[in-house]
Amino acid sequence: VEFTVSDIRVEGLQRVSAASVFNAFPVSANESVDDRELAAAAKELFATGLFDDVQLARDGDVLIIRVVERPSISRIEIEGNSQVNDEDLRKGMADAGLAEGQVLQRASLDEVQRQLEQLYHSQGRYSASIDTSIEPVDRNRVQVNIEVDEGAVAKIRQINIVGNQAYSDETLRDLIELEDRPGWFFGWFSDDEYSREKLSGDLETLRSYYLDRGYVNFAITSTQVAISPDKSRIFVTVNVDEGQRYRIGEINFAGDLILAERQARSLVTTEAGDVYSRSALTQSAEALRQKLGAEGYAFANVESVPEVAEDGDTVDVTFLVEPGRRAYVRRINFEGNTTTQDEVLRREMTQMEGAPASTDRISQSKRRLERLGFFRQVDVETRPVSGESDQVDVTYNVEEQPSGSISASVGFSQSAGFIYGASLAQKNFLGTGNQVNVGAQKSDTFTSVNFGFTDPYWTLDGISRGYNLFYRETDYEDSDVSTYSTDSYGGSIDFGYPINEFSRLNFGVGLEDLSIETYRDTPLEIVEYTNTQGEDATSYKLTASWTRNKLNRGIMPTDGSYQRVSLETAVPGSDAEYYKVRYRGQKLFELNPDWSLKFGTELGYADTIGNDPYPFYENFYSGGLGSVRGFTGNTLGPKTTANNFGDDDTLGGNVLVEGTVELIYPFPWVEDRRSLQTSVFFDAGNTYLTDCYDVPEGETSTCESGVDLGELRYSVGLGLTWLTPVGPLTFSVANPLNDEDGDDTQTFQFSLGQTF
Amino acid sequence: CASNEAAPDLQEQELYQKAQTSLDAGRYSTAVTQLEALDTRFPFGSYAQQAQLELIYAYYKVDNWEAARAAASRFIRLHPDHPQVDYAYYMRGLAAYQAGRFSLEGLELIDISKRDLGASRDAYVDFGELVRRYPDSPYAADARQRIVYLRNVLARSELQVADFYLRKGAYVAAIERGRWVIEHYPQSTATRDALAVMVEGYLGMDMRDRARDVLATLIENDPDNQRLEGRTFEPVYVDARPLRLDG
Amino acid sequence: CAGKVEPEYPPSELTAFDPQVVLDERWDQDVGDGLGTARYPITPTLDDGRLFVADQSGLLRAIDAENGETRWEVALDAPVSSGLTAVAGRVYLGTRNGEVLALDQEDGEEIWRSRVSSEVLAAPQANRSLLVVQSVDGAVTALDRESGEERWVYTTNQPALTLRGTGTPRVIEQVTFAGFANGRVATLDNRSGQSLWDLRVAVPQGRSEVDRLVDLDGQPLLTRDGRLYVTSYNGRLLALEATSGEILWSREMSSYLTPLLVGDTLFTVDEASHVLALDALSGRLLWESDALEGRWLTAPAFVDGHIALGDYEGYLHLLDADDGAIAGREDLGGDGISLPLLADEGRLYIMTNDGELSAFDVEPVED
Amino acid sequence: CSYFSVYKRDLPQGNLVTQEMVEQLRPGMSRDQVQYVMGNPLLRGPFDDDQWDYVFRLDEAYAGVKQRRVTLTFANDRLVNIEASGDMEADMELSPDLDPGPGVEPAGAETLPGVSPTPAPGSEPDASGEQI
Repeated sequence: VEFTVSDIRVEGLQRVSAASVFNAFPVSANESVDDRELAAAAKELFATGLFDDVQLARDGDVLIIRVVERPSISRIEIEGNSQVNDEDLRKGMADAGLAEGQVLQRASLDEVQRQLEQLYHSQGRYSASIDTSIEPVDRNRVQVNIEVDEGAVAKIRQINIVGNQAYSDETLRDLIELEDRPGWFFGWFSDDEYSREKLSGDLETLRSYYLDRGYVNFAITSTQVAISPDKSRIFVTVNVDEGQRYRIGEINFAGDLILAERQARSLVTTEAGDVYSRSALTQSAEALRQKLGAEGYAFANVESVPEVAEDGDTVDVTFLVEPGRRAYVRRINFEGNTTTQDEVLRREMTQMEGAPASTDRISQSKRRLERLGFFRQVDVETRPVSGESDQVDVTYNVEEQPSGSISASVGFSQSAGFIYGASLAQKNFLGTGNQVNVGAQKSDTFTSVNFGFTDPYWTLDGISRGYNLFYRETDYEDSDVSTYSTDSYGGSIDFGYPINEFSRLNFGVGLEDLSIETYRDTPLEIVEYTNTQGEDATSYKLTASWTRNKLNRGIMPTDGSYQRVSLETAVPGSDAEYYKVRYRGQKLFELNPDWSLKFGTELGYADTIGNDPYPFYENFYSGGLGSVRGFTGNTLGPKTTANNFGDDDTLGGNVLVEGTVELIYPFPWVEDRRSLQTSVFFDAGNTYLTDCYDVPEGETSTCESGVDLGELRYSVGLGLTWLTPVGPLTFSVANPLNDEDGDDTQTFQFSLGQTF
Repeated sequence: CASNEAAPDLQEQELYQKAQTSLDAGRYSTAVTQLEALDTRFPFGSYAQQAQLELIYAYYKVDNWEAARAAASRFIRLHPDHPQVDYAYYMRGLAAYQAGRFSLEGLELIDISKRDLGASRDAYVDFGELVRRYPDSPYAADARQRIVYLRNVLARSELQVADFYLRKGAYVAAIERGRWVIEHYPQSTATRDALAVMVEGYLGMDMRDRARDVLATLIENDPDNQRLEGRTFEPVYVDARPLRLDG
Repeated sequence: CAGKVEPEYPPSELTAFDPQVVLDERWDQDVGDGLGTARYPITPTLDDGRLFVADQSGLLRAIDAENGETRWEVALDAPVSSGLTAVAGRVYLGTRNGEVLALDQEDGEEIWRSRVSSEVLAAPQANRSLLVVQSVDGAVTALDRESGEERWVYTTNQPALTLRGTGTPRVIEQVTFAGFANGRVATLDNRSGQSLWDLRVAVPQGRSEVDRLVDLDGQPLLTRDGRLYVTSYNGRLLALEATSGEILWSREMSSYLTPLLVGDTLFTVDEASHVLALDALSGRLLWESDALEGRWLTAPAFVDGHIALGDYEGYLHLLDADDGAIAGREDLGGDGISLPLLADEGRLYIMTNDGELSAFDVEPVED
Repeated sequence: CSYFSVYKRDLPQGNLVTQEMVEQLRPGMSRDQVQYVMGNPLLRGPFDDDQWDYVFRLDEAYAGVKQRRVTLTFANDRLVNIEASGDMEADMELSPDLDPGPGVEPAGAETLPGVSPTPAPGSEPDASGEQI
């Protein structure tokens, strides 16, 4: 029957607003409707899920919508759950539409109950029971109570493997995780609690154990899991059929191999006659797939297909190679480089855009980014381009870390009064990838300024250019600080370029002007030197070095090796002509992701050209951070002969011998291994003079010349390097082992901005 | 004043009033808590939709860009044809825009087009959607201006990469970067430089026929581009003869 | 640290009673290390005056039932896991690795040893020519009794989770009645192993795997006049017409133990350890005792007018067969009793979980 | 390459197409058929999509540049013209270099030449000044 609706009245509303009813109810005032439309309208209103019941009635021409609101949940109370914590439970329930503020749907409540029981049973808690209750609160709002009785996990009392002849029950049971006896320590460390995942994991372990030892046809015919009537004990029976043990027959390749067969065969780790091993075959397939990836077939797929020969006990294996389409890289994107410029990253790429993709070059580029030392973390992701089946986009996601230090310092020492200093050392200055070192120190007795700049990519091929200027003036006239002083200024420029995958050559030329000032207590060697060689020395320096860097990371490497041989000479025409050879090597072995062993050494030899004495101010020094920790910086080695007024002082030597062994271990409780590295170290080192300096007539020199390894100083201690936001902080606590009187030791040493 | 933890039994209307006063007084973090409480406890109340809009604004004012964008996306999903949904689109774009800016950007000290532009790209897409769906929304005008700024930043970053690849000698890469600008940012002024890059890329590969086609378009669109002397194009990085378009 | 499992039916306390019977222990001895942590159902067996017992490590011993002296003892190198069956001069048993052994009753010499598809828990059942063995993977294998050669195998598919233990087949000359973990009972033609008829006894209901357990773990009872009684877990006790499988009567009741027929009274123990006596013809309940609820009783045995049951704490209980009243009790300890008791004219043989075998005479109290 | 020359790498660009691929092309083929044989062109015609350039360029580290070009023209989605130029026969194998290559000179590992730490004798205040 048809009637025009003059007005609509809604009854039974408590919390839901009339507005939301009206805009969900398709019929509006003064519309003429018939019963069918009304029924449809009611159904639509019900579909909002807000109401338990919707009734339509007529009062004359007024349409009355009588609704019973579904209660909405005011609070959800959960008790008794310990295995599954509250958030996971609430999140699971919210997904099922059961959350505070939501409308209560009975169906979802039962669904949640079923899922919870399912969850507990899968953890072997078969006696778990969950009951829910609904408690009205006020104005059609309810509180949902969920009591959980988790019950205990059923203990496994039997794991029985039936049908194993080749390997005894004991060997097989040692392989699997689940045990059927309570653990040795009050059952605490036992693994006799049943869980379905662990069982399927164990079955897989059994299967691969057999498949890796020749049993191609090994099969687990059936597995029975039985529970005791009181639901506290579980009995597992695994029925196996070992089948025969097989050896590898022929190995051949099918499909489009791309690689030369000889090359492909060299990648297969097993050959005819070996016992069949599934893992060897999967490794070989993976090796082939990676080789194809390197050749540009990023979508290659390689499968090993064993065929059991009818007779005998051999299995012929065919590697089915589907190279797929040759893949191309369309675009390379970088994410996360908020300060480092795009080009600084892009120039490290060995994989080109618009070129054949090579999985090796893509991962190689990732390693090159890591070696810059600018990033804490580098991840790479290759995504196919939609619409172009053989093109991929490669995205490198980097997490930047401060790669340098900015520090300002105020120090005080009796001799030099207040020392104001500021230094900036940045390996990635303003994200340009250029290295900048700027430093200045001012105090009563000395002022020093230095500026260094290196652009590692002066040319795109990686030729670097760097220059350096320094000025240093000391004035110890009235202080009793030191027995002589040196002023110097100069500069240098150097170029470096890669000569192969790992090594670089550097050549540089520099000028340095040095003047020495002696006082009444200057040591005799220095007095004699200045008398004979004069107080000023201008030297034109040539430097050359060969570096081979295979470290796995720029900062705090844990694996790889680093070697550097450098030669510095003051060419004829300089006041003091000499040459200085220096070797520095490091070798690190990564024992496991957290532990590494580091061996390091530094050797130096210097001598004069011609017969003038070797300039003492170019001597090697030893001791301190980066050398022999536990001894004060630059104090190891031959001493000067004291003038009758002053005391002796370190002169250094023209031979340097240093070595260190360091065990890097994971600092406990610290998750982020990339910004904190701790180690235990053993350092050794000293400097020697091949022949002593002359002393003025009538004086006797106290120096002993000659390299005597017995004089090496040793120390043991703990080192820590921490990447602070301001820069790398290196800290060490060392205990000198064989310091003699006259050695200047220092147990605590730290420095900011320099990693050694 | 109102404790941070909104009292649970406040009526919906009263809670909404309290949120308004916090907003007006600029106490945005208190407003956020109150609006959040309103949203969970009265999901279907008459103030619900208005509260959700104001919640977006409050998140924005406390510089919580992710929360603002999430709240905006949720509003768009729940009330797609709400009269004020264009505000949600606009705020989603604005939050991404702010997330992409750098303090030093104004000083030109750091050229952000050389760095990661993820957030700016999101803003560009969101503003684009707003302008497309609601061309005459009150926020469309401001959005259009920001789109122009973002478009140039994104285009410039593409050209910087193209420039690198020209110097490196990876000419296919350089040409495709240029094409990307033309395809994705057709209205930006950078398209002209993109054409120049493509010309030089083709010259690098000695594909002078293609170079000539692109040069023709460049001359037609931007005759006094600084890379042109009359009708001749002078390659900068590539050692190839200059390309003259006669006739 | 993990809590104990709260049982569905908390065990009831033992109440005082006035004893009607006296239990007089005749002899007892220890049999190796008993049933092991997995509590294998290694039920002893009796054949013309001799008891054959074994432990889970493979020790087999023959004992004179009268005086408890050991006749002989042999160490089988096989982990025994099933009940023993002694018939026609031989002892048959099943092991954990799915082997079945036939041994000579005189000296325990191994006669033959053959293999079935999985672990055997139910005692092998014999007729004149076959030895029928049921294994945990739901298979029933018939071996030639003389040679151990396999005659036929009947397989069923099993639910993912089953109740510990399997049904024990009831074997007569022509057919074998076997109950399975999937809630069905089947009658197999002994010539071919083909199923003549099979019938669903229990219907899985409920949400979780545990609620849906429907194992038939007892042994079907066959009367001379062709009636078959079958119990099931979470299901029904059924009385069937043995030849056709037609249902005579049924009773909703969950039990995983073998019922006991004495005359026309059927005794059974349900999962809650209530003892029920029913009229075997009509299924009418005669009496029900819940005095031992929750004490995990063993299958019932009949001795001298009384029903004898063991429980999880190692108590032996005797109920009056007519009204179920508690008539006797004895504490044997021994880490509990799970094996059904052996009754033989007034004497009871009981083996506890840790392998203590004892023999009791049951005499009524002279008043 | 001599011991002292700068280390360079091959620089491949474009689609590695071969003479065999070109021989499989037949006029009249659809775009999909062409793509199945040749792969997707990295370098489409500048403005009209009816011209596809399959260019492969190998700028070898220590040798010259090899380049080949195959231009395919389509008319209403059918292949009508195939034009190959450059050295189609040359073997253009990609050199699989696996090592990550020389790292950038890590600063700090070596003090820059010229600023050797000339020790002012006497008690040199070590670098542990407080941090402002």
